[in-house]
Amino acid sequence: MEAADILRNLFVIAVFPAGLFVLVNGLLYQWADRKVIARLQNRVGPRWFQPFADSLKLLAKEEVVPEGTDPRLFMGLPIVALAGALTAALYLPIAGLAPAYSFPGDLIVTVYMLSLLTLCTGLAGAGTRSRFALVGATRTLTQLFSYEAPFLLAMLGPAVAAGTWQIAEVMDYAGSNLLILVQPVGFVIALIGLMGKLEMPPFDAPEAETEIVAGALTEYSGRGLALFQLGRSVELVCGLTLVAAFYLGGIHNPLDYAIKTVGLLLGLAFLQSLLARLRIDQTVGLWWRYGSLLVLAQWAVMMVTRS
Amino acid sequence: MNSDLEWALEIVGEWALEHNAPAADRLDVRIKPEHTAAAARALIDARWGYLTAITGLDGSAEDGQLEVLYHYCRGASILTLRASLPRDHAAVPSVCGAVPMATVYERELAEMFGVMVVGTPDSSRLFLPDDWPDGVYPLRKDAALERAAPAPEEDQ
Amino acid sequence: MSVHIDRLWQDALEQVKTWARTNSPWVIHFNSGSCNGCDIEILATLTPRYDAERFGIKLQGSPRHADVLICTGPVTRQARDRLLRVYEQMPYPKFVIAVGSCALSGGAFQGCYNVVGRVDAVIPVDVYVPGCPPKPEAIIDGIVKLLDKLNGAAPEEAQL
Amino acid sequence: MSDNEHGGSKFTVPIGPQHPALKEPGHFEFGVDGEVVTSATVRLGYAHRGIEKAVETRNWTQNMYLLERICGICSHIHAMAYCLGVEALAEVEVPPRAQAIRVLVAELERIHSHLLWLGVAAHEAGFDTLFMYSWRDRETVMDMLEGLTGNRVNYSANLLGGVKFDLTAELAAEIKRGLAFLEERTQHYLDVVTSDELFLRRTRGVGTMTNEQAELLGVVGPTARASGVNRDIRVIAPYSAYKVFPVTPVVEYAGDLEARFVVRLKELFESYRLCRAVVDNLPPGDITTRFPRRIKAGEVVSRVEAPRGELFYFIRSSGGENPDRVKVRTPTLANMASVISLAVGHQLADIPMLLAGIDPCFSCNDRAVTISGDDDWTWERLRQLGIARYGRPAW
Repeated sequence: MEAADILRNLFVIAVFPAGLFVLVNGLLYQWADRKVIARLQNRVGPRWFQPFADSLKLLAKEEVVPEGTDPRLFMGLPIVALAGALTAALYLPIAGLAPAYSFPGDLIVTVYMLSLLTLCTGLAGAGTRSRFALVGATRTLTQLFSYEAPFLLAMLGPAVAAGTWQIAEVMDYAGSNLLILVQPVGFVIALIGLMGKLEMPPFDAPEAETEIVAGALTEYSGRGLALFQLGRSVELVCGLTLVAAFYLGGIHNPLDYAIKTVGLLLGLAFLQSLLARLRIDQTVGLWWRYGSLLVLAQWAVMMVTRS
Repeated sequence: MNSDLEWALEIVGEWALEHNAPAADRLDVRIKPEHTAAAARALIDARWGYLTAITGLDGSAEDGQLEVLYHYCRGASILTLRASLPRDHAAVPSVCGAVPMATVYERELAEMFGVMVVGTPDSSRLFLPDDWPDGVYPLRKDAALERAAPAPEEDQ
Repeated sequence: MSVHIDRLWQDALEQVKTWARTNSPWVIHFNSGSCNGCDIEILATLTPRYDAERFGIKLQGSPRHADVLICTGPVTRQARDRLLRVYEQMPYPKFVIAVGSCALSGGAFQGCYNVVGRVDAVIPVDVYVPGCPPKPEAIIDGIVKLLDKLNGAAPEEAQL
Repeated sequence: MSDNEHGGSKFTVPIGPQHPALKEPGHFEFGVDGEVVTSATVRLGYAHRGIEKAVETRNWTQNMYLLERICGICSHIHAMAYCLGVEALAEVEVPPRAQAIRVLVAELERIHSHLLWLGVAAHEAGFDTLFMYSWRDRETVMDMLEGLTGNRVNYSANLLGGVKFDLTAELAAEIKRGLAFLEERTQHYLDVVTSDELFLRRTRGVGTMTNEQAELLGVVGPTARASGVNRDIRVIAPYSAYKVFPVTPVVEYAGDLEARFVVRLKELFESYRLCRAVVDNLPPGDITTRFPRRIKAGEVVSRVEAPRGELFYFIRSSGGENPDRVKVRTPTLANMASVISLAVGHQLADIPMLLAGIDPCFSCNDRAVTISGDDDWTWERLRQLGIARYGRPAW
């Protein structure tokens, strides 16, 4: 490994596609999301640098470790959560360039990395002694198990159609034939699964502000909270890129990347402001009763047509 | 006295010591404290309106006795059952048998006027804070409020 | 020479921190026995006509997430220790805004037996917003004045 | 009925954060004997300011300012009830124009309170867009109130013997324009509340109270009218100018949370009609009259219809400058007391639905709870018990 290689890897990981760029991009997308929802609710909405100010302020705040929780775990979980989200970005065509690293089977690794954040939030909630956090944690994990299966199946649909587990190859296949038309149900399930993963309304029961204060992250403040929120905004970017790459005919250049991901983001924002919050039992019911069946039907159709 | 109030007078007639009508749609009936529960049961069984409030009065009677007023309403007419109680160990039977919701009014009566409500399902505090000294009943005219003054303001 | 650069670096960091704090004041609202006239005006600041989110003001559920505690009401005895607990749970740096004449001086409930009377008798207060209830514009003006104070700007004398 | 100290294990549901519609944050405590709820109590006191004691140390006019601040959302109706009582005691005849303006401000306050409740209830169910929209429209009625009385909340339009402000011509025009806009928006909300599938999931068939229960338990206001009990003081015992401007009652019969939404929205239409009627034919004459400093001895009961239900005032004067006793029974206390006593005898599994159904501002008690005693209940486990017990299809 010559010095140049190491430098390139460092640059790729730390700055361009996967590191700083994804963070900044995530915060910008978070601002766009909040601004569109606010405009739909007839409000002015935050300024463009609001998420930056929020994160910086949280990083500068005092970190309070409640007694009765293991400090190492309390501090470690946010870091693992953000790291998981950032690693997922490595395998995705961020900013329209080819994925930084690509190996057969990286799709499975990416989807697992994306769900690492939710797992850490659940553990963080269970770790702290506040009972609101406890309820928030159980809800987060319940919701994780409900949307994970259909979301995974929806993602694997195009991979099976392309006959490979490598994101880059699936994207090439998706480039030639528009999968949104071939597998429309898969696209809808993937999009809604993304909303479940990011706990956007109507699936924000785990952090229902009027019901359980702040859900699993009630006890977190300062740096821990900032890392969790950064992780979530990075996950927003990764999720959008993944769904856009598979279902909207692949991402080949930065302009393509920008148009497709922002388009999906507007769709999500519109859905968020339209729908009321579902109770946790209704969310689980929705996913297991309709989500999985639709996706399996989609797969059946695909199997029949492919052979 | 409209028809509703006359009907009401028939219902509580057997316990009524005296009655007068201070206004067109109001009827005051004086009863003994022990009969409040029976009167409530009779009114509710006859489906004569509903219990709308229980008021405690201090300093209304000349002989310094406490007074407890049960207000029942049916349409525009208001029936008030008045019972006067000795000051030091005032006790009155609970009406919660007939009107389950009255526990809240009786708890307020008990903590504000020191009237012991016999048989009420819950006699814990409703409005006053947990650290309120026992025996101080704020709405009595002679309440020793300085004993229960809020904690002195310490400078932070 | 290194000391000079060191200080330069400190100042820059300090400036960034102050910029971040003044641009995203997260708020938690606590009612210590108010008649909730002030509370509905505080909620009104979030609605479309006043929209506090323009200044980055977000209403938070948990004291751990908040920087600014907006306190209303004349602090009844029962609510007194809860107010202290919420204040202590908030991470440093934290600020308190007393909204409504009840929070400032007990308002119409002065002399009542169950009322402490002033918020600053229980916790230190940074900004007072008088009014019964103050209009949403006045509440937002209070938060903006708090931010100016954070920026170190001297509060201009009230024009008589 | 086992006493909850030593009988079944006690089960505490803490409520908070402070909710604007919930006048006093409180604790609900349920005594549980196995599965059946044996006793249900509520603990208030977080906002107890000792008003009824303070009233005895202030003279008749000063009490106006105190009693207006019992509740920020219905401050005018408290002052109006107090004024009607004291004026009846002093046998002072209030000029008809003042009575009409009082009714106008009371109806404007009812519109403002119902729109506020609609927004807060939607916020409870996580429907933030409806919260933002209804509070944006509420600003229209706040502008009217500010134009007429000079203040958005605690407008203190009342005076012993009349009203402080008069209605000018252009203000009347502005009110009518605002009412037209609000009427169209309310029709839209009525459609949303009765048709939006997600919202119906949270309201239809939840917390049903039968007509019989509502009748017996003394539930007041829209909560009672949603169960078919026509208990509206403006209709059954018209006071002040309601004799001149009669009110048609709004009654629903389903008795569940959706019916309560519908009753409050339909009442809005009734309030718009009343406001237009008052503004159109406002009787001429002056707006206040002389009022004595001392009130002769006597007792009076004053009942008015607050936005949340029947408000009961008992005022006793012993001939001095200060009242001897002012008893206030607010509608929230009656509604809460009656429905809490409804909980006794229910299954533990019913509690989440029952508390959620009382009034959306109580449904924010979706908190974790702890049972002292053998095992540790969380709100989530309690909710699952409810669902498992009734096996309702979740979606």
